[in-house]
Amino acid sequence: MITQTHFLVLSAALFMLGVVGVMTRRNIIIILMSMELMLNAVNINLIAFSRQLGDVTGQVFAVFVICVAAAEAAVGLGIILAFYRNKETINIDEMNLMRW
Amino acid sequence: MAEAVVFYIFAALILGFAVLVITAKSTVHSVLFLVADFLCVAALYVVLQAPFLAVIQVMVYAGGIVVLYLFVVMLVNLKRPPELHADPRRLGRLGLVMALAVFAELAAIGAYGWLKPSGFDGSLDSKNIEQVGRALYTDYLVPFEVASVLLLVAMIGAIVLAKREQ
Amino acid sequence: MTEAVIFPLIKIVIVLAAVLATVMYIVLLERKVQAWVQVRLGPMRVGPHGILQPLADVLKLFVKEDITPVMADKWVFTAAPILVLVPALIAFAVIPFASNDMKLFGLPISGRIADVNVGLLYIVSVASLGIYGIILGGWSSNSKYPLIASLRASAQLISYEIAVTMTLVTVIMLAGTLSMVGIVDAQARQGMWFAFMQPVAFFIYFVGGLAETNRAPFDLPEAEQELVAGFHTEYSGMRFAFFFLAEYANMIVVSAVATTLFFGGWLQPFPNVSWLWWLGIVPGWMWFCTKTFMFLYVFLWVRATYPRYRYDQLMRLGWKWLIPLAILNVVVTGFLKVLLKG
Amino acid sequence: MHLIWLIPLLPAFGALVNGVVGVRYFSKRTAGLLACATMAGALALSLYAFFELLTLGPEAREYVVRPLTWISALPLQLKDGSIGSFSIPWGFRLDPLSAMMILVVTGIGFLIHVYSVGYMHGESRGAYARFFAYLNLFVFFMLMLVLGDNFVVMFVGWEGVGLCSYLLIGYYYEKKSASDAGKKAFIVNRIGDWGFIIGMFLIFSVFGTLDFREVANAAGSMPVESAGFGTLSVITLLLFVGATGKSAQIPLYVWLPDAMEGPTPVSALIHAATMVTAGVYMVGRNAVLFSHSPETMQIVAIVGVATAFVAATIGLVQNDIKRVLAYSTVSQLGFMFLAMGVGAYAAGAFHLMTHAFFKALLFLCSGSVIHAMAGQQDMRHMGGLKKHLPVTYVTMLIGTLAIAGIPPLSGFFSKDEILFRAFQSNKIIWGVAVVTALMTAFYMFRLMSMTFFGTYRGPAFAGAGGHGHADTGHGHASAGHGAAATGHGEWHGPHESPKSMTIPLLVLAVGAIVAGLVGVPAALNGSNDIEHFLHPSFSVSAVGGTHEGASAELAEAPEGSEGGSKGAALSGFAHASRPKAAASSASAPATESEGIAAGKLAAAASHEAVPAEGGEAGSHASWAVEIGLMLLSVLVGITGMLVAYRFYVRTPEIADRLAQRWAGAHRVLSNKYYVDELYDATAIAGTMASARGLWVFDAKVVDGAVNGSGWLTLFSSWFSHVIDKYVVDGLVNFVGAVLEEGSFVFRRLQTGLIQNYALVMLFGVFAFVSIYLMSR
Repeated sequence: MITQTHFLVLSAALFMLGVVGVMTRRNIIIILMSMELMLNAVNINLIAFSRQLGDVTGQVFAVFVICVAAAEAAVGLGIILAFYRNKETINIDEMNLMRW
Repeated sequence: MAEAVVFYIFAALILGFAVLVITAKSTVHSVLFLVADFLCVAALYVVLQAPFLAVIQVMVYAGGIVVLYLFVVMLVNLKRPPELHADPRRLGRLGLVMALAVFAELAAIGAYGWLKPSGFDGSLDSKNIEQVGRALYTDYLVPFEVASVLLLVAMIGAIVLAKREQ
Repeated sequence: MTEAVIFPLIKIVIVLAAVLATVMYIVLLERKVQAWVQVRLGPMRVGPHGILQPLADVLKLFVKEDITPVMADKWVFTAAPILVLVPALIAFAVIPFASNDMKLFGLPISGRIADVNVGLLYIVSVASLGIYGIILGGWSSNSKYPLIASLRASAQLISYEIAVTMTLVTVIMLAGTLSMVGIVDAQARQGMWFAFMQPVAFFIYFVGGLAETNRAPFDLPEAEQELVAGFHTEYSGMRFAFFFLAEYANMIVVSAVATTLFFGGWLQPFPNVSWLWWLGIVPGWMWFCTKTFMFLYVFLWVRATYPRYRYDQLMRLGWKWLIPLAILNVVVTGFLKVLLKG
Repeated sequence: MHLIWLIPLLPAFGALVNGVVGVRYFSKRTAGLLACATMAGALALSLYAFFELLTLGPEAREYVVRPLTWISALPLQLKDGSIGSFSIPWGFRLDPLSAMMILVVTGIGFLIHVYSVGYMHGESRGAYARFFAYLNLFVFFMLMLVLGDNFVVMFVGWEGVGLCSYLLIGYYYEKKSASDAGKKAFIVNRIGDWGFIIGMFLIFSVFGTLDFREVANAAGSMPVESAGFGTLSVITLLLFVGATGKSAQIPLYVWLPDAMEGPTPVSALIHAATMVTAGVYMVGRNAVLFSHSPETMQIVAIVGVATAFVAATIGLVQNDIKRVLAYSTVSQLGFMFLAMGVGAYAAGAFHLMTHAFFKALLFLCSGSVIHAMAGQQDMRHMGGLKKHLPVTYVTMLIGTLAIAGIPPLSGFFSKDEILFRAFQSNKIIWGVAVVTALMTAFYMFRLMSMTFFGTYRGPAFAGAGGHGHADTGHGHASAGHGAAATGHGEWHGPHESPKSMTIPLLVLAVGAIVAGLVGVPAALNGSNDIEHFLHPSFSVSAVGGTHEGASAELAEAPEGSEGGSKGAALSGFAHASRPKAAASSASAPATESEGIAAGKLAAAASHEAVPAEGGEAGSHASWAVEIGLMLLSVLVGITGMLVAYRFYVRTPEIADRLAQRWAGAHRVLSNKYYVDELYDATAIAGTMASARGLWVFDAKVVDGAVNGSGWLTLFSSWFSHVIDKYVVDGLVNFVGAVLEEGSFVFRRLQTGLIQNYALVMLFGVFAFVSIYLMSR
């Protein structure tokens, strides 16, 4: 019997994998992808709840999340391109201009 | 029964692909794994009786966003491996540990059923699209419009950022 | 159990076989049509009037050596052709070939593999997946021309997908449903094929379809004069055949979708003209195939007729004409729908 | 006819384009063409509308079109305390009177535009376009004035033409005299407009509307104020003040002569043909009001004839060719007001039309002469130009004959009509008018003589006698000097003007000849067409007539219903004077009482009606009188001309001797009765004095207050400055210092590594989840 909890745990796991990716990788593109993973985890959550409550609101918000993800990807990748054009790197450890 | 089987299969696939995504050496590979992961998630949506979301997931994520990643990966043809230089002050491992710890806690919460395990009572299969559409265009009209504006702004911003100024 | 598994499997097998056979013979047909248009004969040797030519081609492709470039990314290089072919084939899952009330050996079978109520979106999304194979194929062979070609191809696909999707929106507005069957039924109910209600949409859809299948005059990704053979330059043998299959399968998908959305799928023409009753004798799937093949022929015809676009022209056409036109069409349709309703 | 609103817009368009774009970019050719084209279009439209109007029945000839509303509805309190809604449409009204006016305006305007193309040829490009822009703008406003169907729209045009006349008089704004003249015209006009505006207010507060037709109906329903001075009289008097301002009547005529500083086409179009007749038109437009206030009528008549006389006397001794014409204009306007004053509206309007023709002609001729003399305007330096400017000579002669009232030229019919009506109304006025007519003939022919006859008195020029120069070949060169009003540069002597100038002359000459024929009086077996045509404009509308007796009688007075002569009285004896009407009114003894009731005007009517008792005999008598008067006026005209010829051509010294003999009178006349000086001494000086007083008040009191407040501000600001510096800044700096010190410690956290920052967030998450877990 598959319950709500299964989905919640799954999404938690997926989310944490995303966090791990963000924490450990230095390739900023992969970091962005990890973020996408986290967003997906959130979506799974939302939809699981909407299924449980028999209410489409969760799905609506999943749509919004997807919108945000698209925007985030576009802008983030744009930034990455611009940065790469200037500094020839996508290593996040070399992107530390904002320091004292 | 069948649902359980499907769920476990896809859950395994999702997590497996996610692991591959964050561990793959070549960026292109991890992009591919990401696509696979998203497709599996879409399948999971179908299981959750949200076909519309599933299709949207495939269309927007797999068909759009990840393609964007692929493009960037190709445009960024690196002279040297990207993860060569590592900053000593970065506490990556600590981050890993913390993440695992948080997951452990969450898993504990789930496992001990402190959030009460409840089956799915609500049913919203047949008219899914109509429901979502109605919700989007009536109750959530303003957020919807805001989202569209957000996308527009993001588009313009991306163009401005990625355009090489001559 | 049987309804759930067996029949679908049977249908899948049938459809796959049909599609592959069609692809083979479309290749022949294309060569013939080209030849006729150019007042030649085309392949005549293998079999009468070159009927067996496809078999010969397949044989050749099978026995050809399968080369993998040294610097190529093996996995991706292998995966790419599959990634191209699979979406093209799975798109057929929701295309209704015939009406629901077909009888086979007394037991009723529906004329489609699956009828999901997001059918149209499903097709759009799988179509948008086809791009991966192309990009990866071009990238993984780690060679200059394929990469350029694949970038071109993906840009082209993305650009024209927008316009095509917009036209589909108008169709959805008219039909009021996303299910392919529902759309065909809607056309039956409204007594008019959407091609006549939405000529602009149909036009845009067809042009976009040409572009999405990389067909002339939009066949830039495989412009042999500019880039040796396009994104599959480095491929040979069976993998090349996959790309080849995929292109023609995509053509069939586009034609089938066009038939379903704009030309009433399996519906017979002039159901209400009394002295054309005999058209009703022909079964629905025959009508479907006829219409689809008509479109396929138009594909070939167009290729034989029009010169290739320059790349910037292609982009200008896509972004500055088709997309605005499609959006305008959506707006106008919406207005008319509201006005005419009340 | 429904397109009449387009008629004003065409010139407006021309003005807009020429004024905005043309001044910068247009070549002279383009600007001129554009202006003339718009005028031609307007003319064509007017003709079309006019003939459409003719197709209607005589009493139905009224067409109102209101394309837009200007002021939708403004609640305003009326005289009787009720609340009226003040609503003004952009209404245009085409009826016989306005039809005639638009024909005159567009027709003569068009000719003068063409003329100007040649005359202004020497201007620089921008100034050229500017000129045509002004001219078009003027025509636009003039058409608004004559087409407006209510007082406000009319007033828009009224002010607009005032503005344009100011702009055009001051066209050579480098010349001080020109700009001064412009200002003078503007200010004097404002005085008149003051009266007009007050009149409008009063009209609205009385009738609650400003629409001409409604006002007329309402007024028609009011009793004639024969007893004394009532509301209507006040209104009409105020309106008449406005008219005197615009039409240069005593006491406001002084601006017109100075207005001659403007280019000659302007003088011709604005200060002779159209704008100055606006006052006459306005009086005619409100004929019903005026008819109902005999007092005002009397004043109008007296002022008119006085102006005519005075202006004529001044005109006798002027030497500047254009000033002579200016004074003759004033005096002719006086004639028109005389006509209005004695109730002969049709005659006045008729004279307005004919005068427009021949006076425009005369001005254009004088322009041609000035042009030929390279800007020379003093007649004493002209003479003998006959052989140099044949065309100009002939046309100007025609104009002179017309104004002198020699049959069958146009001036004769109109002026004679006026004289006849004056005769019927008041013998004294008539006498003065006749004398004025005599003087008119005299000074006009004096002008002719000094200009064209006799010997050449101008400056010497290469190849004197210059037969070879009488062609248009040198048009351009000296056209430049002529327009620039400076005689320098090579000047080949007097010469005929270019075609573009002579052709309008010829056309206008033809007009001056035939224009009168529409008004051949019954006495000469002519049917006085123009009068019949114009009659509806001066009467209460036939529609209004159904509810109002007087107007009903007006409508059918010619058919001689009882009380016909009262109608006659109201509509200015238009009928009693005609045999048919006279005979009919003979059948109504009631006419006497009615007529008396109708007051002074009616007195004349009864005086007309009494001999009419004998039916045919009466008609014969009036016929005889009329013919006699005609012969007299013709005689007068010829006498004046002969005398002038004798004085200034045969034996020029006579004039000088006369001047010596009555040196005093001559001085007074040539100084224009010192009117300008009088005004300077009284009005202007007074204004200046009061202005000075106000200035002192301003400087001492107002400025004092302002400066005081200024000092106050300064002090308070100094105070707040101190607070700010030591208290506020102190706090700010303190905070800043604290932060600065703290930053030395905390900035070590800023590693610039995003993942470390993310790690902090992760700590936060960990903390929260832990709390949740512990709380179990």
